[in-house]
Amino acid sequence: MAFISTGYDPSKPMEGRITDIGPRHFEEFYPPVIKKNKGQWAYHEICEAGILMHKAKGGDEVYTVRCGGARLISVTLLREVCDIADKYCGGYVRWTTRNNVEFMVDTLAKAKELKADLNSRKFAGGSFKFPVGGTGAGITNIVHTQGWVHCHTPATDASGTVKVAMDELFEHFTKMDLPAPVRVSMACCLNMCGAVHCSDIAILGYHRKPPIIDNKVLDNICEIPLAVAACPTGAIRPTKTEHEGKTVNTVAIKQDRCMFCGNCYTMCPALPLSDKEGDGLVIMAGGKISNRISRPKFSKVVVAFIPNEPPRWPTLAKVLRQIVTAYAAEANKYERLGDWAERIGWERFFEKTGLEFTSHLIDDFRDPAYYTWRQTTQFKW
Amino acid sequence: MAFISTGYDPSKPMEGRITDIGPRHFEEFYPPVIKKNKGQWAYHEICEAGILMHKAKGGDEVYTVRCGGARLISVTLLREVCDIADKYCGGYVRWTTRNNVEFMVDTLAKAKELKADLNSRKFAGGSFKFPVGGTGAGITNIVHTQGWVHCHTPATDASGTVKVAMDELFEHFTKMDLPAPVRVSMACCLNMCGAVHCSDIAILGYHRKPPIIDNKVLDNICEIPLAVAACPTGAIRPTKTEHEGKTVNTVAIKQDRCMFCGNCYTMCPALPLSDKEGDGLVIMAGGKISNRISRPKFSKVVVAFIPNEPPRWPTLAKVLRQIVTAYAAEANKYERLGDWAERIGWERFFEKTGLEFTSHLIDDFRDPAYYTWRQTTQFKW
Amino acid sequence: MAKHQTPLLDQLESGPWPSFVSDIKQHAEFRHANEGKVEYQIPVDVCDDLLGALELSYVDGETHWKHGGIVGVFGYGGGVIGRYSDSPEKFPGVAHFHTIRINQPAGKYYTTKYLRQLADLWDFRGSGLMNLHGATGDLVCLGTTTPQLEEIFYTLTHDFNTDLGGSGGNLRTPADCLGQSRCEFACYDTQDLCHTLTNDYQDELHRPAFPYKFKFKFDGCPNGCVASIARSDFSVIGTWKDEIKVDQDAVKGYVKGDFKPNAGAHDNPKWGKFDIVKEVIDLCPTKCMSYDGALKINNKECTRCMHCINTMPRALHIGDERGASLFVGAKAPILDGAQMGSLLVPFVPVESPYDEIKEVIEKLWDWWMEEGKNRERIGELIKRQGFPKMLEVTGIKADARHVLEPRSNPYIFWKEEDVPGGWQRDINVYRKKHAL
Amino acid sequence: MAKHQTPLLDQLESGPWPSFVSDIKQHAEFRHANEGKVEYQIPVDVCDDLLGALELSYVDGETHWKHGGIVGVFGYGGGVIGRYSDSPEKFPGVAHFHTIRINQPAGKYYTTKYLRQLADLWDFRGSGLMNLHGATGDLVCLGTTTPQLEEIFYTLTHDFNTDLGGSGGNLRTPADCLGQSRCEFACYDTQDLCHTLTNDYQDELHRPAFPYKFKFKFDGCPNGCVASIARSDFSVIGTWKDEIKVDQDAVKGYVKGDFKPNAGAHDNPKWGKFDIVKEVIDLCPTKCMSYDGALKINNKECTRCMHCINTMPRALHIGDERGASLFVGAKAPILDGAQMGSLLVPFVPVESPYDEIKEVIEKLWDWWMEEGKNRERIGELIKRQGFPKMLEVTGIKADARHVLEPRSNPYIFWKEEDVPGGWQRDINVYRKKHAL
Ligand code: SRM
Ligand code: SRM
Ligand code: SRM
Ligand code: SRM
Ligand code: SF4
Ligand code: SF4
Ligand code: SF4
Ligand code: SF4
Ligand code: SF4
Ligand code: SF4
Ligand code: SF4
Ligand code: SF4
Repeated sequence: MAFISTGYDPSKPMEGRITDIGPRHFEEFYPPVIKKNKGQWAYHEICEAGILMHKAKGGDEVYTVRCGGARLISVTLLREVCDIADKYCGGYVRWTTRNNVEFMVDTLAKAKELKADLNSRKFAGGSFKFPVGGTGAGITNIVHTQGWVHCHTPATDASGTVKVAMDELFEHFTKMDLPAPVRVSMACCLNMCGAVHCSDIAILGYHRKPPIIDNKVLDNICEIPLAVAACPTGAIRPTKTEHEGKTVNTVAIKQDRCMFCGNCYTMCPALPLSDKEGDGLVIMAGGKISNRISRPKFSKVVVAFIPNEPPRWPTLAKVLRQIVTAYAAEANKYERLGDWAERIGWERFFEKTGLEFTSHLIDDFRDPAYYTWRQTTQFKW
Repeated sequence: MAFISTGYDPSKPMEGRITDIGPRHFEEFYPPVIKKNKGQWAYHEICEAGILMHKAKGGDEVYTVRCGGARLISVTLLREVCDIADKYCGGYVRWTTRNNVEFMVDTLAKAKELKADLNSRKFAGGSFKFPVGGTGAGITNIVHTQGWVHCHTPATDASGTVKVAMDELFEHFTKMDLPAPVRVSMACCLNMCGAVHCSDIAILGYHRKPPIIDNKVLDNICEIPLAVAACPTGAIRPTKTEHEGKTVNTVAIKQDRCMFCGNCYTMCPALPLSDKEGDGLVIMAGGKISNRISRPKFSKVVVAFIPNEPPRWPTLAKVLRQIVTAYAAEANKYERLGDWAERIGWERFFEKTGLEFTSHLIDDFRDPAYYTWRQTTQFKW
Repeated sequence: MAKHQTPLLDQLESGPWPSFVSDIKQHAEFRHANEGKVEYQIPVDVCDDLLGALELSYVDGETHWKHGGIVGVFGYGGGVIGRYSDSPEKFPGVAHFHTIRINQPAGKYYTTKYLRQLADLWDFRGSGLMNLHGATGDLVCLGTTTPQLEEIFYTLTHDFNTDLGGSGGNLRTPADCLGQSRCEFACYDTQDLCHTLTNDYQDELHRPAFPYKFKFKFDGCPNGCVASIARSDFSVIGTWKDEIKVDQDAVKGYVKGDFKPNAGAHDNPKWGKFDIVKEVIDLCPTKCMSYDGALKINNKECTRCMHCINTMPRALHIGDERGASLFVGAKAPILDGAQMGSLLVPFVPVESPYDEIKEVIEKLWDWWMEEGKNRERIGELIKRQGFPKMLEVTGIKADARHVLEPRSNPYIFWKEEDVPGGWQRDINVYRKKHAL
Repeated sequence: MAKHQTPLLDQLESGPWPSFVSDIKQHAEFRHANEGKVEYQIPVDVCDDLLGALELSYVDGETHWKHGGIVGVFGYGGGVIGRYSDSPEKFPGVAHFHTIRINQPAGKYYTTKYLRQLADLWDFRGSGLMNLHGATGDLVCLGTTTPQLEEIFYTLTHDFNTDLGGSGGNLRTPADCLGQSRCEFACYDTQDLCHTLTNDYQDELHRPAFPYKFKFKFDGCPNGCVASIARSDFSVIGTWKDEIKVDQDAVKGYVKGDFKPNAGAHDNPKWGKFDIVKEVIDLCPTKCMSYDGALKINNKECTRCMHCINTMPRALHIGDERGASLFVGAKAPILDGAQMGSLLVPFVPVESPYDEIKEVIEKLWDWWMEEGKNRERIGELIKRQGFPKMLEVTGIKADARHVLEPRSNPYIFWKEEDVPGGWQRDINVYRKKHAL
């Protein structure tokens, strides 16, 4: 494994350096039909699950075949995508904002052929490589994060929980049988890189043990004032302690004021939180982003804790099923999950989904908590 | 003016003392028809503005004639109420929770006669003594507070502003011509003894100058830690200053953090706020208490400031008129003022009422402020 | 001739609404005339001086009352608000001008006999000016001097069988809507509950033992005629659990126009003929009603908002399984923002001696007295320590009815005992798996 | 034979959804086979060791990655996330496992040529594992070692004409919905705006000068396909000012059943035949539509929620006077609670060179750089200093559209210059009128 240089010389980093050029210009990558008709689209139609048709004012049509996949993808699989795009799409392909792959062709027949081809490709382990779907009133790919694959703060794995969730909900990926789209998101810690705070259903990794204080190293590797300032609840204060006979600077944590956000750990590696028994999942529901009919809204916590049960997180799968089944049966056409819950009342949501309401679901964080309690006689028995 | 004693002897305060007996028992005061039919009422009807009929399951009827009045009442007027009640009502009378007087009789004819009698009585100055009305979808009496008549913290007068407001809105007291009840409340300072925080329309006295610090006396009459703790914005800190050559304990106020709540003055008489030019009125609107159709809700600030213009506060009268006129013209039947504003959107409320929207109306107090901003593309041009 | 010129106040005599200025002037004259030869115990010109002081405030745009002093009757910590003029030389009649809060009877019914007694007393020992009623509910007597306080108290208790109301860090004078006494919507006896609790908690009402004020208010139904959900730390609002009772004939009567909708509360011709679909079915917030000649209500989905009952009181009646919901924490905006009461107990039967309700009250008080800071209302304590804490101290199980919506932040304060393995962990064990 | 046994991960190979485990395994084999004779610059068994490390996390229930180290390319403050294993002796292939964020092209369209180039580079100098795409929008390359960073950067900039994305206290990689490129709802050219601002602000993107991260996202219409209102400090969402364009013939087509409602997004037979009243008119949030053979829209009352247009895309079209609304402050829950973007500019035309939009951005940045605390997002600054402050610094006039509702507390922070006579008062003057 000899080091092969591009010619970059660390002693003269500025020599021939190119910087601040930004991304490639998008037009280089537009398929011809897109370039030609940009801004001139008249309407669209979902021909069948996973196949969209867009009609241009001038009459052109483009058929998009959308397929799902893990967002964590090898270049082997990426090359296979390229092979398919070369074969069917003149060498063009795109990704959606939810990590699906879109292949564009010019007739419905080609689209159907492509769909069949995509659906026929499987991994050695038996799963689909490129399942077609993810359009319309169904469940599309899960926006997610790194988890145990690449991050230092997760309370669970991302790729694994997403795989489990999509296996469980797969029928709704390939069909459009729900009242409205159900957007599922996943984030492996409270930093919420998956932005699960506005999703129909959100899977969130959560710690439940306060940080361990690594007094041995804290003084050396931690800017104590930053760690103190990082705590949203003011649970941390600077202090001194004895460590191996020496007085060292460290921090003290008022454990019962900690809500396990991990923000102190972000600032200070000497305050790890993760713990096999403490960590697990929070399930949130009822958020949305679109402004269609109702305003965007935040997801709400509907299950306070599910333990980590790798590799197949059966409780997670069960809970997702409960929520989606009740929603599918009861909501009105066009009604997003959160709008449904608000229409019937959250007391009914828990009844219909069979989820248990516990005191953990009652907000007790700062002033806005008040607004989530019930200041009316209006409720259902 | 010789002191006449009841026999109470200050040197033996416990002698013959009677305490903790509470109020008189309500049954002593029930008119016979009320006592007889309590819990057995079948339905009611508003025969005409100011006259209610309640029908008992057994067939009895009671007609209630309701009349308004200043809440600040002399015993001369009280005796006149008694005379009327003796004449028409067998010596019984009641007050409503909004300070109206209710006379109960047993036939509609008597009720009408009584109504005519009440409406005929006038003060020397020309105003009605006992105007009949205040029922149904109109404007009833204004719940209010002490103002300059009896309190040390007001930013305006209560009785005067209420008189002005009721004069302006009088037609809606004697008629039931609005879409729904409009409840107007008044409080002369932020302590809001009038509980104006949930009213269709609220008139609120408000200061706009930070307290003056009376260094001469502060140290003697003020418990400094209490004054410091009283400030919701943390604007006050203890300090020392020179006063007439002596170092005295006092407080310092960060004036740009003060929002003039007067809570420090409540704790410390050496921190007065009132000021002729600084003080005036805030107008709030859209609150309600009943659970009918919509939930109870808080009033919102719709006019940030109206100067004190005693004795007749013409700007106040004008603003009230603007709000009520727009509401009367535009709201649906049964629709409370706040429900109307929410249905059409607050941007429309300002357009329809002709009130100006200013940055003062945008919440900037603590975390919940965020929830009042607009996190949606949904708005009207 | 009036003692003080009041050109500004005089302008408040015109206009239709009863003029407090005219009333005070008439009473000032009455005092001077003194036809009943009353031996006034406070200055005869108290009303004149009040008008004078008020006129001065109208000129200055500022109050002329000093910060309240601590005055009261022996053994009580409330019921009297001390008040002094800041310009006593100009207005000696109101140099002292204290208020006495008299506990009103529940429901605010009176006999003229009682009122005349009060009037006589207040003429004799006070200004003759009152508020009927104070915003909390009391009979408020405005303006007397310190030496009169014990005398008035003596007369009230000995001759009128009546006690003072509350002020200070006490239970405040409870108040109620008229309820079953004259209202078909009342789900329980508000007067009896109000009176009983007032008497059971006399000690709390008169002797400050609380961090701050505490108010009870009792509404017979969700219409909220005493505004309890906005104005009382502990609010009891009538409700029912079973079905709304429907008289289909009377429904038809409304549809035909025999009866005026909403009992005739709307007399504006622009509303036209009653339309049951537009005015009732479509406005039902839960959309649980339908009409096809007969009215149907899916009571399971009804949230008992009262709209349909209010609109057709002859046809629709509250259910039979009656009781109340309990709300906690309403208050005005000082210090931490206004609150409405938050639902703590969705349903409680309301039956004398009201032990179930008292148990909740007393648990709340224990908690608040233990944990509440000086001048912290219970609503603020709930905010500070969290709603789940209130459930814990009252022993009430969390219920989805407690919230409008579940929390949208996942910041859950787990407790150590909830988490397997506890919180005390050894960094060396951790580091064995996870090198730094 | 696999280097590490992964019995737990193996269970993630079954089930229909594409298995990342199968994919990594297939790529691990591909690397070992190395048919292309690539001179791998990082360990050949990087994928095996990743699976091994991940399996260990599945066993331990804890991550095995250390807190990130500061690595990067010269002169840039972002674009690379350092990552090290906490068990490097067990998994030397992933001892270093840094991430490179490559700025994706706007709209995320690619040629296979470009992707193959990338694949080759990442095989050669990295693990061959990627995220398409990162949650912010980048092309994320997972897993390489420190010495490779400059080499990769060199190839990207010299051979691929491509730059890194953002990380750290920078502008982060902007992202957009596909917009006009393939969507009839787009109100402006999201790709052009995204690309232009990305390039105009290269310095902000690469060199940390901000208190914390700052994200741009561009949605072509209120449907929000790139979730900008939830996930970007500065969110641009397309809208229009004039009327929705109605093709009445096409409306009739929908009513007759010629066209599938919502472009066929619902294929559940339980929904039955399209009912324009139930599915469109009644669901319009402002109730500004009616249908009586022809469709009428009271556009003045429409809030452009997109529902009717989404439901009948052949018949209804966005207006012609197009532009965007600007929202500020969206962020995830750390530190102070999640926020969505709050409306700052109701309407701005969106035309190259986008000076009006840039002016707003730059004023916001100036304010935030001046006043923002370390790690304070702009949304938190707005909360801390108040929305009116943001209006002040951007010179935007308050508008009722800025709020859902006016404030319900009257706690207005008046400024001294607003109040006649100012704030400096003399206690002696005051005391002359008001004795203590
Ligand atoms: C391809 C993509 C944009 C892109 O730049 O990549 C896209 C494309 C379209 N969206 Fe979207 N949306 C895309 C992400 C989103 C998101 C973002 C997200 O989920 O993170 C949202 C907001 C979701 C939310 O509210 O939580 C989104 C909310 C919508 C809506 C509103 C749906 C609703 O009922 O609230 C529409 C309108 C509709 O479906 O009729 C819409 C409509 C559309 C249309 C019909 C627009 C058009 O005319 O072409 C496109 C096909 C819809 C379909 O797949 O059924 N798109 N769309 C994204 C595909 C994601 C995927 O792979 O599944
Ligand atoms: C007498 C009084 C109770 C008392 O114990 O003194 C009372 C009496 C009645 N109220 Fe009330 N309400 C009384 C204060 C209130 C209050 C409290 C307040 O305003 O401070 C409210 C809450 C107001 C709010 O929501 O802000 C109140 C909200 C209602 C409602 C709900 C109205 C709504 O549209 O939201 C009804 C139902 C109705 O009007 O049909 C109602 C209905 C009634 C009925 C019809 C009950 C009955 O069957 O007798 C009574 C006659 C109503 C009328 O005057 O039109 N009462 N009512 C109070 C009269 C005050 C006054 O002098 O004007
Ligand atoms: C007399 C009365 C106003 C009236 O004109 O009716 C009144 C008068 C005063 N109130 Fe009040 N409050 C009165 C009902 C209320 C109400 C309404 C209610 O009880 O339904 C409220 C709002 C509800 C609540 O309790 O929050 C109310 C909220 C306040 C507050 C704010 C408390 C808070 O936590 O936000 C204060 C300030 C304080 O306690 O320091 C206050 C303080 C005061 C003081 C004692 C002034 C002070 O700062 O010391 C006032 C004495 C005025 C005087 O000289 O007569 N008063 N006060 C009311 C009592 C009459 C009665 O007993 O019937
Ligand atoms: C890679 C990525 C997740 C992913 O798997 O896609 C990611 C990964 C990390 N994020 Fe993130 N964030 C990523 C998108 C997001 C998003 C979503 C978005 O941008 O749309 C969010 C929510 C939106 C927002 O910005 O608020 C997000 C909110 C955070 C936060 C919380 C920030 C906050 O103000 O609340 C942190 C914590 C921090 O900054 O200290 C964070 C921190 C991190 C760090 C750097 C961990 C840390 O504490 O230092 C993660 C490095 C993981 C790793 O080793 O690879 N990441 N992060 C995403 C970036 C990929 C890309 O460039 O395309
Ligand atoms: S959500 Fe947390 S654990 Fe997951 S990638 Fe983001 S920072 Fe890391
Ligand atoms: S995890 Fe969060 S709440 Fe707990 S101590 Fe650290 S910063 Fe504070
Ligand atoms: S509202 Fe303020 S000024 Fe008015 S009576 Fe109450 S405490 Fe006094
Ligand atoms: S008036 Fe209120 S905000 Fe101002 S200093 Fe006093 S307590 Fe603080
Ligand atoms: S609250 Fe209900 S029960 Fe009490 S008076 Fe009002 S309508 Fe009647
Ligand atoms: S009480 Fe309200 S919710 Fe119940 S049926 Fe009547 S209108 Fe509907
Ligand atoms: S946000 Fe609007 S313009 Fe952009 S892709 Fe989605 S529907 Fe089209
Ligand atoms: S865009 Fe929305 S608000 Fe406007 S007419 Fe259509 S459905 Fe109604």
